[in-house]
Amino acid sequence: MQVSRRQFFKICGAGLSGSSIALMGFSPAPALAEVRSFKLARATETRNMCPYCSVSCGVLIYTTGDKSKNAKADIIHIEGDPDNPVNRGTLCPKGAGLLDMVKSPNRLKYPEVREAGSNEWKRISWDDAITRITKHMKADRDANFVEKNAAGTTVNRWNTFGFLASSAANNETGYLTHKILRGLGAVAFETQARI
Amino acid sequence: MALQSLDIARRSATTTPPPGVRQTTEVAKLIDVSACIGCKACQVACMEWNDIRDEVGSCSGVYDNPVDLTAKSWTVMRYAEVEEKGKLEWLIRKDGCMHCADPGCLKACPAPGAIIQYANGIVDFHQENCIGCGYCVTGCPFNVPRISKEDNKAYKCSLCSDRVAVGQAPACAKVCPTGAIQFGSKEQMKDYADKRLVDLKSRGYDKAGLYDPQGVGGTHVMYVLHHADRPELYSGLPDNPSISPLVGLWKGFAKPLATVAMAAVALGSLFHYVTKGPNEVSKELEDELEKEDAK
Amino acid sequence: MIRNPKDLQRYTAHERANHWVVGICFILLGLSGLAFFHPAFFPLAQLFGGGVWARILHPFIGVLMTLSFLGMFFRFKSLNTMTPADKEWLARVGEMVNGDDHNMPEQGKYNGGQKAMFWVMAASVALLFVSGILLWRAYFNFPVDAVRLGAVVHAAVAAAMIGFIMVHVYAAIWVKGTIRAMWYGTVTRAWAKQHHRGWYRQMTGK
Amino acid sequence: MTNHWVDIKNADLVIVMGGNAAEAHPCGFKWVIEAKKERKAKLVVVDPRFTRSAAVADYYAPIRSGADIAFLGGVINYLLSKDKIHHEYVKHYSNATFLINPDFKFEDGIFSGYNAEKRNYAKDTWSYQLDKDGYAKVDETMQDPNCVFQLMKKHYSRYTPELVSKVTGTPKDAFLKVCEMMAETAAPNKTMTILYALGWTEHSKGSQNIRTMALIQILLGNMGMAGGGINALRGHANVQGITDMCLFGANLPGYLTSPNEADVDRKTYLEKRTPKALRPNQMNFAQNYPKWFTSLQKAWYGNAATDKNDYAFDWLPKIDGAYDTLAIFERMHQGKMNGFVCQGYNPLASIPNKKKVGDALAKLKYLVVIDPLTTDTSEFWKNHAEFNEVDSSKIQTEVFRLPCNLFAEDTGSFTNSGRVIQWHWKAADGPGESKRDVEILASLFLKLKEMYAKDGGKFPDAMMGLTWPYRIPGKPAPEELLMEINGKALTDVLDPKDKTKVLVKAGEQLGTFGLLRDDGSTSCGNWIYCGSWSQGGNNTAKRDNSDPSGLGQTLNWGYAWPVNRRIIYNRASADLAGKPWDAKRTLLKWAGGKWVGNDVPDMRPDAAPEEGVMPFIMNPEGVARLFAPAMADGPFPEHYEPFETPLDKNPFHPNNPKATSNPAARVYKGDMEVFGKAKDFPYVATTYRLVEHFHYWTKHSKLNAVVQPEQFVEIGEELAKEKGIASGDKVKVRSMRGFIKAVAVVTKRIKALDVDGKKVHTVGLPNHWGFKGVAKSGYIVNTLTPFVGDANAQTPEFKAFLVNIEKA
Repeated sequence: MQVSRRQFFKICGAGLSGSSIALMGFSPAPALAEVRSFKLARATETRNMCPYCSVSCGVLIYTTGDKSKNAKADIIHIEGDPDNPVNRGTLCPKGAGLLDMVKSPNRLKYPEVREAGSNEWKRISWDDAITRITKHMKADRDANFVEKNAAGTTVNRWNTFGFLASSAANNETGYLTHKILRGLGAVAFETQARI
Repeated sequence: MALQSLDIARRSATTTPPPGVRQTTEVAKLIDVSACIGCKACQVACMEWNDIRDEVGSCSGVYDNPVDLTAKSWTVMRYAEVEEKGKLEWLIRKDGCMHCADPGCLKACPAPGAIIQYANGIVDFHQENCIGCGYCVTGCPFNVPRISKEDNKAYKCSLCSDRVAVGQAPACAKVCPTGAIQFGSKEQMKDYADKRLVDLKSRGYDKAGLYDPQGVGGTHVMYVLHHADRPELYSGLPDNPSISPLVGLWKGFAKPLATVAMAAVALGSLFHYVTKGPNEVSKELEDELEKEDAK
Repeated sequence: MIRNPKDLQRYTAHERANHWVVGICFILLGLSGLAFFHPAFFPLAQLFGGGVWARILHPFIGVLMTLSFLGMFFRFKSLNTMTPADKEWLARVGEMVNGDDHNMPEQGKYNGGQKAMFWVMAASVALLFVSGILLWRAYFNFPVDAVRLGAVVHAAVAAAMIGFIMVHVYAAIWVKGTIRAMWYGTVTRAWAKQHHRGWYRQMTGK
Repeated sequence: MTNHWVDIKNADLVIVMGGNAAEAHPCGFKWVIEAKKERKAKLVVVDPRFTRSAAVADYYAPIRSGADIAFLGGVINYLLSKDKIHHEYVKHYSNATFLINPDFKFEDGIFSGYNAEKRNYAKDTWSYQLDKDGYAKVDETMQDPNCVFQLMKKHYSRYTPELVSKVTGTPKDAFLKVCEMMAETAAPNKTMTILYALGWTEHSKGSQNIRTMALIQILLGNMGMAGGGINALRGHANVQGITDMCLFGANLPGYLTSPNEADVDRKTYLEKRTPKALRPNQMNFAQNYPKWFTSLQKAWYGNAATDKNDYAFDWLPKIDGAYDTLAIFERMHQGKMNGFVCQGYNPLASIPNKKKVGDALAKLKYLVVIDPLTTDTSEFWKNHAEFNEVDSSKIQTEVFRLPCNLFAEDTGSFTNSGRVIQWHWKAADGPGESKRDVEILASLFLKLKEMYAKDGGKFPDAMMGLTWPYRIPGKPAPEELLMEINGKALTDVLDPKDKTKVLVKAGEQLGTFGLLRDDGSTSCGNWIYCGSWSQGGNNTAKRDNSDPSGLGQTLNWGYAWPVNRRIIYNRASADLAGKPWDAKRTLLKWAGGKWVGNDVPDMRPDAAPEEGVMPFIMNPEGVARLFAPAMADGPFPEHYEPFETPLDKNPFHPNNPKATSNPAARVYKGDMEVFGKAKDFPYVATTYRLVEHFHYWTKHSKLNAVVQPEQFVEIGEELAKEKGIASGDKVKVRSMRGFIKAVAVVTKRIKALDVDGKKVHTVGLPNHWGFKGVAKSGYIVNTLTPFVGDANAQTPEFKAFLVNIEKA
């Protein structure tokens, strides 16, 4: 007898139900099943951009709460923005893993200082941090600022202080950084553009 | 979502048919191996969406990581360096549940409702009903389900049934940067595959083809392969998979027959007793011994 | 309870205890195993606290049964050596089943059927144990084909064994005066003389 | 990118070389796949490794790392000798016809004007012959031996397929196959796009690698075309924007250049930077330099910058030398720096020669790290066993670590590699006490200002005069900043042709940089961003992704600089008469007295074709430069060996040791000494990133750590066999500067190459790991890399250096 796989299953099924009827007694549980509930159902969606590579994929960031005052927005999921013409909702493994970067256990939460020769970090307040850093900067600038060069040309340059600027920062941050650095007379600054 | 509970095609260890009048669209995921760059975005998106994080493992001398499917890695990329006639090909295959039309896992599962096949074709594990016996593993022709060491429940790709239920694509399909993973109705996916095969054949892959193995009634995860004649090149994709005959035997005829047989023995005994009567010690013997005692 | 002091001791207390450990294990294994055997039996899992508990307990009970069965095996192994008389008995078992045991050959402590049952049980327990280990995923991880084979063997042997045990139990019920041997260890002399004349003679010297 | 991400789908041929787009930019790479699927485009990958890009390529050719110019020079020779060029394009749109100073020479690997001691060139002979009006002379027939075309032909005639194969290790047939495929795009209606990245820039001749391909694209007529162009796939999400903001000591926002000591006043400064047209009728767009610069000074110094004080010209610091990253760390290493800030930057891991960088940081008085994460740099002073063996007690640097917010916690704009500026919105607050970058910078600046106001100090004028119009001074809003960058009219801006017409009213946002003035009536923080926030509002936040042309231009999505133009040089997509080379991919055409089409014209909108205004409007000659005097190391690219070469000579110039490696590349004292030699370090090493990682950043993300957890190095099967290394073994890789240990991945994907008669093996070194993160700790790969950069851009030579390898 030629029995196809499908027929075979049917026969088996018939056998199964037949035997069950024969046994009765125990009624099978009702056929219910439900999928995991859609976790974004009422989450807040914010349009943002992946900070990794220069494809600058659009992302949708989902946060808990509806932005009401007492509901603290917590990022629960990040996926691609389907409207963005470049990534059209897709992401790469880096972008797809953004949630774990945002929520990394290695996120810094407060200012810290490591004193000269020390082997550990010490938590400090923002005020302390800013005051201590600017004291260093002012002392250095006042001591090393060059107003005129040997030829007598005004150069107004401070080159004992350097700055490496982030390429993951906003344009606005970059612009303000540049504006401040030039205002201070800094010249030894760079960004990741070359590296 | 509540209605989804009724759109079920099959339910493990359940002998009565589920409500089956509604017909929903059969969905499918198509993995176009020829467009896959092996970036693992699908792996990451899968873990992210499903709230699972596998262990930070180690490098074993290959790109594959995690090296195998686990209860927390429902999909992994498998990389095969194949060199033939001096031409190197790096065949990268996304491995995971194939969502068979005739799911071996569901067939093998003894726990009612632990494995559900939805009317749209998704085969989903319901861990709350899972008893952790691991029979699904024996039932699967693709070696996909994994039992968690933490809770002894079986896990595998759900085809993001939660996303599909609300009309979204699975996380891996949505994320795939090169479009190597497509998602839609099974019909659409077959049409899309046809188009891809024309392109691949024009590029010299005469044996390009669609992997939708009929041995398991077709699958709801299909592959476009450049070498469809040799699926084993893709890190051992089975050539003509079917549910193991052992599982077929065990879960097919045998069990109902055995059940009937056991019932027959019980009934046979009963009828033997009522027809033949008890086998009692003969009165003569008893009397005889009593007599002896009396002496 | 008061018994006839002339009754014959068929089983010692240890032997009875051993038997019932095996017996209870078997019942628990049967109930929990049937739960996984066919959907119709799945509600039996409730007797064990649900499917998960049934899955967890079943193999441990299995190990316990195997160990206690080993005890029985070594206790009774030598008594179950097949003799030509046993074979003759087995050949004529039809008469016995028909309720006509008068012409059956004389039997020692165990008749051919019981001996056959003993060896079938021993083989079944061995097979169940080995195949059960293959299936015990919580602690073992065997190649999937071995597990598949294990599952078939386990289910098939278990079903057969349940059948044999039913026969075993029925035989005990059907042959009146038998069960007490396993309750309090003694049988009447008449019972012994009728069913196990060889043993009766050996015990009584008659 | 001259083009943009989605435009890649319009290509007929995609070349991935000097990069690995599939791994570094997967979501952009989708448009390569789209081109393959929808246009039947072919993908060719040329790389030392069979990468994940190669996995989906139609053709792969191996190449020795550091031999790209040899390969591409060979392609130029092929195109010229087989006459596979786009003749009309080359003749009209490039300087092929221009006559060059007869004294220009190229001898034995060195161009005329070389100073061996200073390692640089005097470029006076690298010049056009000018006529009496100051215009460049041309020979339309291109027969003059001094015309660029003939010089170029001669220069590249040496790049025969045999020599190319000998230098690159690429089998000759593979090389010719690639030539053939590229040559097909010389047809006017065929385009090739090139996707490159750090695989070309990170060489001591990085800029010339790219230029060589630019020459090919000009010869094939692919610049300005949809599906063509030269496409740098850049690094971070906003590396383009930050580059545009020019956070370089040598530049001001919008690629203006910093004044140097020779610029004694504004006039001198501007004269040197405002070119005169080199051909009649050309737009010579850079003639507007004074408008851009003056508007910047007005944005920064406001009312304090007036014509009375030279628009505060002297307030700008004047540079006295190089201030690129390598130069900065060299200065630091010499003890010439006291303070340093790392904002979202991890130099200990990302700058060559980790030992030198660590030693340099230890010489600082104070280091400030502004970062959302715990970087390796912030703990350079801490002992992390084998991965960072230092003695904390001997390091006297005071280190501050300030927590800043990430993308998700800030609002603002990013500029993608395709120059499209896009706005993004804050989703949640950052953790703990973290703050937005601008708040941190503002608080440092305002505190300094307060200290100077109170206690006085050196030259407070520029600091005090800096405009600070932000409503909450300590928290400048991104909206305020982008408006300032865009610029506005300070007084009414009048139409120069009709002074009675007001183009923009005082106080209004400017719509385009065409409105900028050099008389102080406009302010603009970055001229190329002018138009991003016009009077109509924030154009970077536009979200209409409609694409009526089907070319993927999406002109109403975000805002591209310049002036929302998506493909630059798009005038070159049409012939002289203004008819598109390929009507199916029309970007621009001349119709009804103006340029119309699917992009913002890169041309004066009413410039009739008869006027002869050529497409390369930023060049004073109006055409593309096949001969480029601006380059530091030669007007034509020439192959030089990496500073650490597996060969003992440059096969192109075997008798001139000066021409072994780039003669114009800067090498610091002490660094030349730590270059390794092939006899001790026989294998070519190249560093790269894996698709699962983003530099040193993703090692803090568990999801990424899971999918590629542990440090490894890749070697070919042949080398593995020679060294007795099996896949999974631990190996030690040494260079002249240090060693790392990692797991070996033995692969078929890296082949030994036959180079100049010897077998050259490549060792692949993925970089990512370090001693901070949730991924497995590993060695910083830049322990191994040499401290030398490209002659033009000073990008370090990370891609080709020498190592040895052994079982650990």
